[in-house]
Amino acid sequence: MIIDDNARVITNKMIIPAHYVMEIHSPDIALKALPGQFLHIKVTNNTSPLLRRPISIHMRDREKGSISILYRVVGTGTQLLSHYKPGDRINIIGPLGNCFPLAAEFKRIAVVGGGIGTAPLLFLALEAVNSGRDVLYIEGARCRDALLLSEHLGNSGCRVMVATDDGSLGYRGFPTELLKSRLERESFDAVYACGPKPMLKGIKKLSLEYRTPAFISLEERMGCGIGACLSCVCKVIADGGRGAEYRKVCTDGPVFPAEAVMFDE
Amino acid sequence: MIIDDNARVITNKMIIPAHYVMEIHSPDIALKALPGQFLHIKVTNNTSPLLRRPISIHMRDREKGSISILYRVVGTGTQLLSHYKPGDRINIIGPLGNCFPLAAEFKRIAVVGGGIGTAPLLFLALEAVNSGRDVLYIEGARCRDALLLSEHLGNSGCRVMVATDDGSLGYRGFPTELLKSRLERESFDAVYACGPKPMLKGIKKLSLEYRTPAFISLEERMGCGIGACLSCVCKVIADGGRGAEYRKVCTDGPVFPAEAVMFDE
Amino acid sequence: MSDIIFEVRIKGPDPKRELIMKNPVMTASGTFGFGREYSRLYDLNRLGAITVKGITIEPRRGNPPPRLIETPSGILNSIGLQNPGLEGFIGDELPYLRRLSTPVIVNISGNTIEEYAFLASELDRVEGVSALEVNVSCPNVKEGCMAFGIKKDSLFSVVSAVRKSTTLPVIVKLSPNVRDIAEMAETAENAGADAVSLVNTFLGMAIDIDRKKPLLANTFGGLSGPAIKPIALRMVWEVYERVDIPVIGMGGIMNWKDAVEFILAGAASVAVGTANFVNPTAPLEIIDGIENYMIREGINDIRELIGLGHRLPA
Amino acid sequence: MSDIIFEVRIKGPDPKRELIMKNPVMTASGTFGFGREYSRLYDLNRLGAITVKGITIEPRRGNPPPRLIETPSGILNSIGLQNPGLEGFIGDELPYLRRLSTPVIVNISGNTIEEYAFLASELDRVEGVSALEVNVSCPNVKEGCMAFGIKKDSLFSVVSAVRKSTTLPVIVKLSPNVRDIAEMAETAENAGADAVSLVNTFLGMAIDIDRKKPLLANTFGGLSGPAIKPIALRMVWEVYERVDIPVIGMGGIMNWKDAVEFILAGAASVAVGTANFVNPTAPLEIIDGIENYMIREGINDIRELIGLGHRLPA
Ligand SMILES: Cc1cc2nc3c(=O)[nH]c(=O)nc-3n(C[C@H](O)[C@H](O)[C@H](O)COP(=O)(O)OP(=O)(O)OC[C@H]3O[C@@H](n4cnc5c(N)ncnc54)[C@H](O)[C@@H]3O)c2cc1C
Ligand SMILES: Cc1cc2nc3c(=O)[nH]c(=O)nc-3n(C[C@H](O)[C@H](O)[C@H](O)COP(=O)(O)OP(=O)(O)OC[C@H]3O[C@@H](n4cnc5c(N)ncnc54)[C@H](O)[C@@H]3O)c2cc1C
Ligand SMILES: Cc1cc2nc3c(=O)[nH]c(=O)nc-3n(C[C@H](O)[C@H](O)[C@H](O)COP(=O)(O)O)c2cc1C
Ligand SMILES: Cc1cc2nc3c(=O)[nH]c(=O)nc-3n(C[C@H](O)[C@H](O)[C@H](O)COP(=O)(O)O)c2cc1C
Ligand code: FES
Ligand code: FES
Repeated sequence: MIIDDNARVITNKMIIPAHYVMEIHSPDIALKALPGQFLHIKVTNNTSPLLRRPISIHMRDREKGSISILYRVVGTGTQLLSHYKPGDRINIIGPLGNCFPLAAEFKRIAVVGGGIGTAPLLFLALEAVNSGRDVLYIEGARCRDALLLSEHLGNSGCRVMVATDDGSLGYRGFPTELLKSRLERESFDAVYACGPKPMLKGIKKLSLEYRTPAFISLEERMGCGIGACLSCVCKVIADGGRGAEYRKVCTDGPVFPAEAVMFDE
Repeated sequence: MIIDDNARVITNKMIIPAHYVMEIHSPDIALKALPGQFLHIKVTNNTSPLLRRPISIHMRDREKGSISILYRVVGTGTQLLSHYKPGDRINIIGPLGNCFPLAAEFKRIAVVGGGIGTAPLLFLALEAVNSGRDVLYIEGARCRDALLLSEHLGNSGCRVMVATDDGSLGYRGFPTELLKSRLERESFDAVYACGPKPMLKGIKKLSLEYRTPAFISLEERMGCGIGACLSCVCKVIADGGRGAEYRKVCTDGPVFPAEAVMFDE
Repeated sequence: MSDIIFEVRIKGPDPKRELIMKNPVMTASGTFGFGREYSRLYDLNRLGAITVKGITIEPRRGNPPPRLIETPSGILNSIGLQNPGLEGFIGDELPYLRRLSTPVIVNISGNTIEEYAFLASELDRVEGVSALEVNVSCPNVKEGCMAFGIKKDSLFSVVSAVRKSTTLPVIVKLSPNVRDIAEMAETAENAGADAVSLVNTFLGMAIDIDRKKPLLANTFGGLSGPAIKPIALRMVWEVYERVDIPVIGMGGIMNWKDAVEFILAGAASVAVGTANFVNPTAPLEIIDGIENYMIREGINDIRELIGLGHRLPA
Repeated sequence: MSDIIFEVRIKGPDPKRELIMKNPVMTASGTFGFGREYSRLYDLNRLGAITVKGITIEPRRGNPPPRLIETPSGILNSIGLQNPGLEGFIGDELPYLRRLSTPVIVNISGNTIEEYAFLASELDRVEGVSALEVNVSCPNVKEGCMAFGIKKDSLFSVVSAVRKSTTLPVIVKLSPNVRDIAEMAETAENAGADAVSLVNTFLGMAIDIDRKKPLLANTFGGLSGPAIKPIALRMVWEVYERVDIPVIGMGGIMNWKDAVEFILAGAASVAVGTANFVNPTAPLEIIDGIENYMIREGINDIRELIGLGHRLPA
């Protein structure tokens, strides 16, 4: 079942400029949620903006019966989201989509988040650590002040590395470059990533180059969010590599094996 | 000139259920406003609801550079209005429309407000009292708890009378009936009224019956609010009573001589 | 349930194959997949009917993404009839749908008149199909489809061909991208349609001012949602005045009030489309809302409400 | 002001009577009165052109109220061409407009072809009139107007008649209530139009579910505002591909980004309509916004931008 919940906002706080974390009381969704899944959120009761907004589940707290989202204000919808106050009701549908596959044999994993793409990865990293895996968490950001997660991960048991475009903290350059340098030194059973398209392309390349399975979370404009409208497709390899077909990001994804995804130029 | 102001909200408080008073800092409009004029208010930055909302000027404070509105939440627009907080910016255009004519020879006047129609009349009554006129203020409401103004007028120097549909305070019945009983006992140089259509019809009847000029403030759905779109027309008598024509509530009104207004059945 | 008569019927040539809906609310093709998706949210047996995604003979891959753009109070889509094809539908989707008590309407599209006729005759005897909706109004495919629905002669040919190929009730889905939709409805009626449904989407577009190119990969898309409601409602009003067959109204219906407007304008049944994306339980809320409205207004039979807007004195 | 070439010209048969706009932004007929109203808010000399409310030979009273209904991201109006008539316009409104440096476009409507021709010939020599916009697309009057604009032959006749009656630039305002607006634009061009403007409003309606009757006293109204933008933009795109005369684009333009979309689609000039009600200084913000966009994009001449969306590789 998908849960359609008029849920209560617990907190909604800016963590760095334009980036917010909202905690929402929704016990049923908290119970069922898996890392990589998302919510489809109604941001207004008016007809503009009309559609819901898909936002990943960033954290969940089963005891408290809550889930959190981490979002960046980029347009009207996320702007409206940032106006919610504790106690307000917000209509959410979820948990939606597939999840990052944490197969039993994936014991040493790398998790790579670029910018706001790091949102769904905290949940994943913590689940992985809690299930006894060795987790390298790489976060990439424009600069030191744009980093989103590193602190939270500090005493989580993950190894944390940071890449900033301007070198203001950690490695100077893209998180994919940092991952590449790790792949030269250590081997991983799987890589998980979410972030801007060029980064995900880079991950796909590394996955093929180092023969390491990689799972990437995609974004596409969504209508229904539940697989009914066929709006949100991405192109994947079909027929054993000879053909291509469109798969739905909302239900076949948002997580896809990197090697299957066809990035058009 | 019409002022287009991104004004600051000073306060926005519920006075009785569903009824709010908002005070707005807008020195230029405060300076120019006349009783009976209105503001055209942008209630959202989204495209739905698309149009501005016309709301009368309820009070002004020239020293403070502020104007107040008194409004009832009846739909999406007024709902959005009620969400504004002190310090928020609100875009208003005004002052718009004509005004209640306080001709020098109108020394004894009656002011009649029904329901939310009482909103523009406080400003009028206070101006009239301050200019040395004798003012009888009749407020009509469903019941005692729905009365909006009576207290404010208490020590204003107006004579205040109240009519409630259920008799829970003052006269039991419509404010027009109360006015009629006053017209039997005393004479007025002019009557001013705002309220539901049936009440305004009643005022027109009394105006003709007692040969007392009456000025009524009308409402119509508005587009531009400044006379350009011809959306907001009402039917008035033309050609010395032989014809009819449409006049704009926003610029030819909102205040019309009661005798000129043609109320269609 | 109250004593309200809420049932709506669409008669076809075969009295035994009437389309019987327990209430006047159905889903609009392409916005409800093959039903299964929404069954994860509520019991589909509550719906009056389910219209499934448009089917073609062969599977179709659809248009490249992006396929969806949000516009003020609306959306533009250019899905391009992605579907599993007739066999895929019958094999993979229909078995589930067949288990529901809700009748299933299959929306069909073709590139040629023969394709429409073939689909109709193939589906004619398939168990679990209660009616056909002839989509001659999809604006998102290069050939066929809308091209048939915007000209009288081709519309007549398609509908006649389908009519000859099935005894199922035939609903013709009209395009709003015409000058006189009532004339098109009349043409469909004359060609043997048992009902008309309207409107499909309006052809529209959006441009990316940074890339200076259309936002949709397919350039154009179909506009749906509340933005189009005033036009769709007017078209239902006009069609109701010109045809005697039932009218299925749609276009921007978000809630029961919108639905009642369409029924007053002449719709015997309403379809919920884009609203499913915004509020997945919209169809249920609309069913309840219409019923409560009828109770409040003292109207016992939905048939009294249909087109009532035309009958009351001014 | 930067070095940007922002001027837009519409050539008529008489080289001395070209319509020269200092920038590509004008106001849409019926949404800007006779200009004077908005002069209380800003300096009208900043506008590229002012198109005044539709004029008929005789004064018209217009339709009974209510004349305006808000719809999702749009409005329905049924003003019904209330106007002071030709003489009233020339006597009471034009003297004020004449004092502006901004050119004035007079929007004309008639019940017969002769009326259009008469208005055109009367206005031909009136000082202060820079161009005529032939309104064959107003949906709010019983006779004439839109009836002329939705059929090719009558459109051709009206435009030819107007063409013969004036050497002013003639702009033909097209109705979107047609199947193929590009064909109508072509017809107007063949009949001698110097430019086409589109779109006028879409015929729509709304129903009061309590009274069970249409909300507008006139039953139908014209839909405008952001709701229609995707359709209007598509129509401008299509027309641009079919005619060689300038296209004036409008329909839901609320801000400079919308305006740039229309220019990329092929509009040589844009008209601001409903947006005036929402944000009276919208036209000025749009002028500045387009200019800043051109600077940012390194485009020096507005003519490079017109229709650019068609020319870039995919
Ligand atoms: C499965 C999924 C999970 C997501 N998780 C998160 C998350 O955890 N945190 C977060 O901040 N964001 C997330 N996003 C992105 C988020 O949905 C968008 O940022 C949001 O919908 C933008 O809404 P808006 O109204 O603020 O911006 P809009 O005004 O709608 O758009 C702003 C800009 O973003 C572009 N855009 C909007 N939506 C999309 C889209 N779906 N795909 C591509 N471009 C788009 C628009 O074209 C525009 O340029 C996720 C998206 C998906 C599909
Ligand atoms: C000159 C003028 C002065 C006004 N002054 C005040 C005031 O001081 N205080 C106050 O509370 N209200 C005032 N009003 C009324 C106020 O403008 C409306 O209540 C408001 O616009 C409703 O907006 P909404 O979005 O909340 O409701 P909507 O959802 O737009 O409408 C709610 C209901 O009211 C009806 N309605 C909305 N607007 C109008 C209208 N203009 N005329 C007739 N029916 C309408 C709708 O049809 C609907 O039934 C005034 C109106 C005018 C024209
Ligand atoms: C994403 C999407 C896909 C659609 N696919 C189809 C289709 O396959 N066949 C069809 O006849 N109509 C299709 N439609 C049109 C709808 O059935 C409906 O006619 C239209 O959306 C108007 O209704 P609405 O405004 O309630 O959505 C589609 C609409 C949308 C939004
Ligand atoms: C209230 C109103 C009155 C209008 N009157 C006229 C008119 O007299 N002549 C005309 O050609 N168009 C008229 N129009 C149409 C507009 O000029 C314009 O074509 C249409 O509104 C679409 O643009 P918009 O969405 O920016 O408003 C009118 C529109 C509105 C909203
Ligand atoms: S958003 Fe509807 S299918 Fe994915
Ligand atoms: S609201 Fe536009 S003329 Fe009155």
